[in-house]
Amino acid sequence: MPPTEQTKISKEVLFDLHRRMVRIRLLEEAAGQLASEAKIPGFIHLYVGEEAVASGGCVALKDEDQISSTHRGHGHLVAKGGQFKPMMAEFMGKATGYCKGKGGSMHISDLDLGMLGANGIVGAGVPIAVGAAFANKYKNNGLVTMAFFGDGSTNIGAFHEGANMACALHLPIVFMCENNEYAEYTARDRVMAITDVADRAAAYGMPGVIVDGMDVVAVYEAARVAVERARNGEGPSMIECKTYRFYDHAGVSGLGRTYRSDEEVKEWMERDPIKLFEAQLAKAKVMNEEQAKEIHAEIQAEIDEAIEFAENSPMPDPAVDMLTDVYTEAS
Amino acid sequence: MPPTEQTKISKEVLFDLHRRMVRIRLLEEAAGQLASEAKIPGFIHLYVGEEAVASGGCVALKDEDQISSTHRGHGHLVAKGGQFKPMMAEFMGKATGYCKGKGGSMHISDLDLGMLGANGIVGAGVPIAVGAAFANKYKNNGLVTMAFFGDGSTNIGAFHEGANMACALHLPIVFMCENNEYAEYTARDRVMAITDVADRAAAYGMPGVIVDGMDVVAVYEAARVAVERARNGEGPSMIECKTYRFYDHAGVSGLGRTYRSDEEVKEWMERDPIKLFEAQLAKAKVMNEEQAKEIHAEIQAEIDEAIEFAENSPMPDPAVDMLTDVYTEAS
Amino acid sequence: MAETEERIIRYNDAFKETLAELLRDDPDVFIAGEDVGRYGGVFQSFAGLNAEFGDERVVDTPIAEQAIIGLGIGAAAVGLRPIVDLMFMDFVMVAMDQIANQAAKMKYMFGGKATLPLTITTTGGAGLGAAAQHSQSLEAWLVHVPGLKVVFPSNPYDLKGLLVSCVRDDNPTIFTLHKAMLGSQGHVPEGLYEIPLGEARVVREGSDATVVAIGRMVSEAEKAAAALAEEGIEIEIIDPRTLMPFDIETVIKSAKKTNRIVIVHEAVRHGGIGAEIAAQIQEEAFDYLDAPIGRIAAPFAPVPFSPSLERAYVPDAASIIQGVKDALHRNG
Amino acid sequence: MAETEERIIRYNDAFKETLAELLRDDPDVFIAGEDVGRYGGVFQSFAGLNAEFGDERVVDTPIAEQAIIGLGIGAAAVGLRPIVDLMFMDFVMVAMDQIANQAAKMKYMFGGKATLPLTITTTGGAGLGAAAQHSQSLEAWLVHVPGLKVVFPSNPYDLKGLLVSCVRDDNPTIFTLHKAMLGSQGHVPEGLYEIPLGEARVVREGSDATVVAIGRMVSEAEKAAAALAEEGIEIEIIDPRTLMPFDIETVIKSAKKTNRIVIVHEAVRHGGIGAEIAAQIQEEAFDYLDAPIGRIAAPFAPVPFSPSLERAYVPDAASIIQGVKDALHRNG
Ligand SMILES: Cc1ncc(C[n+]2csc(CCOP(=O)(O)OP(=O)(O)O)c2C)c(N)n1
Ligand SMILES: Cc1ncc(C[n+]2csc(CCOP(=O)(O)OP(=O)(O)O)c2C)c(N)n1
Ligand SMILES: [Mg+2]
Ligand SMILES: [Mg+2]
Repeated sequence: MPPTEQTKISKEVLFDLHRRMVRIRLLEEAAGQLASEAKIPGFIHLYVGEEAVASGGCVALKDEDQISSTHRGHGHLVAKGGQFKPMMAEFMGKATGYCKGKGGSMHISDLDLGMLGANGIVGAGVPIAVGAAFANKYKNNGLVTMAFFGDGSTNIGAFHEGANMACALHLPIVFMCENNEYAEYTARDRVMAITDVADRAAAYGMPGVIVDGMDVVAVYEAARVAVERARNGEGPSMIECKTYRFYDHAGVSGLGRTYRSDEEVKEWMERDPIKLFEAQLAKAKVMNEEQAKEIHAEIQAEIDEAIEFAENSPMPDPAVDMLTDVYTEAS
Repeated sequence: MPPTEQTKISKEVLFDLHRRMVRIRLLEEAAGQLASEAKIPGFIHLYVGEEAVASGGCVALKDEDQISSTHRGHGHLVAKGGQFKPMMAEFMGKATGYCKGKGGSMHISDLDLGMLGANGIVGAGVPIAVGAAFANKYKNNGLVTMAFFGDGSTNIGAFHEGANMACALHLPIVFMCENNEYAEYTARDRVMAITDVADRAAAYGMPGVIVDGMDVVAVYEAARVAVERARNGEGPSMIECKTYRFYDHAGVSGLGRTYRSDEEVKEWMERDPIKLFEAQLAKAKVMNEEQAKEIHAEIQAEIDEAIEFAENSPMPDPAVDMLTDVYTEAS
Repeated sequence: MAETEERIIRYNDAFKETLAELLRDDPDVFIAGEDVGRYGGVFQSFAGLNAEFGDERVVDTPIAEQAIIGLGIGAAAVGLRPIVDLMFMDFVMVAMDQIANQAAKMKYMFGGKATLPLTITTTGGAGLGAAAQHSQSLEAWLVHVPGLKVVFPSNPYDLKGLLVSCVRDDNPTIFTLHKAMLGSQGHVPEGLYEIPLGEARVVREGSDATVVAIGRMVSEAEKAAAALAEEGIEIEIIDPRTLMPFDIETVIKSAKKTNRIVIVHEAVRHGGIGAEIAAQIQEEAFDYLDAPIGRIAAPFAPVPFSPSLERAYVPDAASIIQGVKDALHRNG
Repeated sequence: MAETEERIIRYNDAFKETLAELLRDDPDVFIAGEDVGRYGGVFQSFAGLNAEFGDERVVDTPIAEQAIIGLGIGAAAVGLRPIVDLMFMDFVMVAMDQIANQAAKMKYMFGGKATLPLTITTTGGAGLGAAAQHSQSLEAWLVHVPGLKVVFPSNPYDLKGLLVSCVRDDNPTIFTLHKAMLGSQGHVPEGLYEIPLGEARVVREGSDATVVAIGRMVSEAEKAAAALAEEGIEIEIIDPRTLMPFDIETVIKSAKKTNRIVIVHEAVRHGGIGAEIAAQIQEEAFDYLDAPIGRIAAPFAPVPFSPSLERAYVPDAASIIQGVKDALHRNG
């Protein structure tokens, strides 16, 4: 965040970037904790470490714009305005969750927020995002779609088909790659012969840029350019954010794993996007440590409330809920 | 074919390139004729106009190397050594065909020749070629696999997955694109935002070159380099051959269609790869018109014989053949 | 339907006309698929639509079936009413995830919030010498997927009414044309009308046995019925028209009347939709059955190319007649 | 099997051990899939194999299921004996074309010339709160595809013998582990042994009713049998083990003995494999049935995430007991 650029960004936006990151972080830490206590069933893929990507990306969007997501979708939903109570309830499989407990962490969504769903199938969100972008162009409503996806997902067919189709049809879409260097437990360099996912953009005829995914302002700036391009009818672009997940692929273990070294993890943790940004904000006298702490505390209180809400919420009732929502009934 | 390069190629190879092209052309013309007389049932996708690609590619291979093919597979099989009799019989659905009449034009194959099958599913041959290349590396047998595919197929997921996997695993494979500017009845520029398929190579981390697909020597030279690279353990490469199909996507109509102009077709026909090559050979005093004619006549005689063979062959017998070849029985 | 004048048109033209009328009727409807735009589709089933409605509403796509379905899902999720085309039903395989993991499940996974008025059109069936990868009938897979509706019209009139219902339905529907029926003809009124999804049609009444026939097999069953009638055997023919939801009531009613059932479809018998229908009939009408429920369908092999094999592979009037006689000659 | 000492190991370990023994036994065998190499698989089902056999024989692949299956097909077609892994059975959807249009049909389309000794391993079933896209049982799709063999072991002993048979078979086979059974235990001899594909196992003899149970449902059926036995009801349990080829003879024999059949599987009932089994039973043993063939299976909905829903969704001993009682209380 060089000062020249910083001056271009309003204080409001800086606070917004910060708040969204912290909201993600604290929710994820809480979710991880609950999962390790077996209060959240199933698989849970935490976004901790990658907050700058979802936040930088979503702050560049309007509320009415859409995003698509992945198996690691909590961060995207929070960044797009997701509320803690129905999220936490959904994680726990409660009837008050965003998906009435039917989807869980891996399918969390809120279409009203333009969040087209977390997705259990790697790459599958991309063509769906392309469809939303098509609709925006069709309706000429000036909206933009942002597809979030991981480095590993760029090796699967759905990603490729979606990216090419978006470019062929010149759609208002931004491809936002979270390159965290791993797909589950396999390092990127063992499953692709290129280093930068952004190099794939040229194969579709769109610009591709690389940004420091731990620098929320860098992400935001790149996203703003790409979103504007899309909104102006100039077509798709791709942004590759170099980032890292602090926890394991699923669950909360982070250190002591065989597929990546503790040194590597610790190095990346040094570049914690929230700490980095808070230091920058303090240095720029936009937000001091005190203020930051207050924001954390306020958000934490909201999360605590959400946990209580979720814990006190009922489970769905099989006799009532099993067979609803399979089809939309004729009205 | 500038003279300097030409001198590097033996007369034997030049004759081989020529012969394979003529074999394809005459077989295809005959097949088209028979199809329009309804003597060949089903769909038929002719290779006429693109002979330089299969021929240039396959002459660069050893007999034991493998190729994968497409829905437009006759040319590939002929170039890999396919025999006219079982091909013609297969086109007609006869029991003496390469596939006993069970596959037809769209699935024609001869695994003994390393021809891994024509394929009715666009892009599906690519991952299969990758598998053969994997086996060659695994066995360390020095063999190379060449995957033929169309421009349109590079928009589908299977192509992408196969290309990336081949590069990630550093396999001995050559990706041979037949860019004939159309996928069925839709022009390339309406379904992809790039002009050159070769630009996709970089997305996987392999070299990509463009050659004049109507110049069989150019194709051969590029293929030789790529095949050598693969054989030396230097990994995959992609060759994009700019070519054109003289007939329609399927069947034999060529001119008077709405999706491409007659002018365009005629311009490309001016660059008929066989005529071009024969003129070059004549100019270089390698083969005169007389000799060329003889070769054509000799091949035509072989084809006429094959037609007779096919016409006199029996149809498969449902009572006997319907349920065989579904499974390999334990021996 | 109280039409006075018969307006006879081709099955394929009924499809095209219905699409045109739907596009005129609702600005949220668009069509996307390979070659469906400027060229009008490989079977010319979309001919003229692009000229009338433009590249924006009748959209040529890359060869990318996953993205084609995804295009439909995403557009439907945000309020459009897409019709997306898979040129051949066999290509559901390359798009199966988008169809069965995404489109079908989105509403349920999202706790009901998603509404997906998505219609997938395709062409199924054998008979054109198109071999193993361009001739399949894969409806059995689709009806096993909660969240999808599956439709297979057997004549131009039903085609129109069912297609209108699919496009107006707020769920993902898969609408299969039979490629060997494109030239068949029948009465089709002008203008839009709906045939409810999930209502079978009793094609012919009869008392000796019931034939449940799907898609193109309905016309083969009619041929069989005519031949059997000459021998004094009167079969009842039921065309389910919609395979999901399936109108089992109409079938059960008939089963209770005739007591002998034969199901005929083009797909491979093993694991085909006939198995589900048979299983349900014996559950609901166990005491009424005088013979095992027969299933006439393709043998356990891929669709062969050779005309001699393909002819024997696909069920026809003769195999239906045989099936009915087997059911009749069995003591109850 | 005349083992004197019981060697009790986990289902998941039986899998790993069998793979190791197969890799040692045949240099043409290799394994490829996502995370199966250095990490040992997401369920650690491949743990240690990469260390012993190297990156060449236990291969990590990109996330690219189409290419993973294609890798297997191409390698098998030119003489290797690949084992390729689809981490979750739900992912057959992204690879369906390679599985069902390519691997399954290649031999037939090529007139018999191709031989494809390809084994696809995967994990199916619900019970882990893995929701709609990571919990499915899709065997009904696979048995509808001529050219494939489909195997679903219900215990560690069978797992080993069947896996060996799959890998040694010259056809494409799909071998499904149940992810909720990975920790279950049983007797498994050391060393390679084969259980023929297509032979059912009579798990328990009984005279009152027959329960055909698939995969994890076998153990639920055993629980049900114990409870029913206390009420004086003796059920016969049949575990088909292989779903294609399917040992219908053993089932028919039992049907003729007990006259009442209940089929239980985890997949959605509608269009599930139970339909095919039921259809065949009524064809072959029509006169022996004293009650409709019952089917206990999942309701017509995607697999729900919430534990409360998932528990009710998956059949269990209680629902099997209910199914048996329904069959018994019915007059023949
Ligand atoms: C089609 C498919 N294949 C495999 C998986 C299993 N899987 C879930 S997440 C994942 C890794 C994804 O890597 P990446 O796209 O880089 O995202 P990240 O987890 O790093 O955020 C895999 C292989 C899946 N869910 N879907
Ligand atoms: C998955 C799939 N989608 C669509 C088709 C129909 N189809 C057959 S050939 C073809 C065009 C292929 O174009 P290209 O790859 O450029 O090859 P060309 O025909 O030009 O040689 C299409 C769309 C198919 N066979 N498979
Ligand atoms: Mg990653
Ligand atoms: Mg082309």
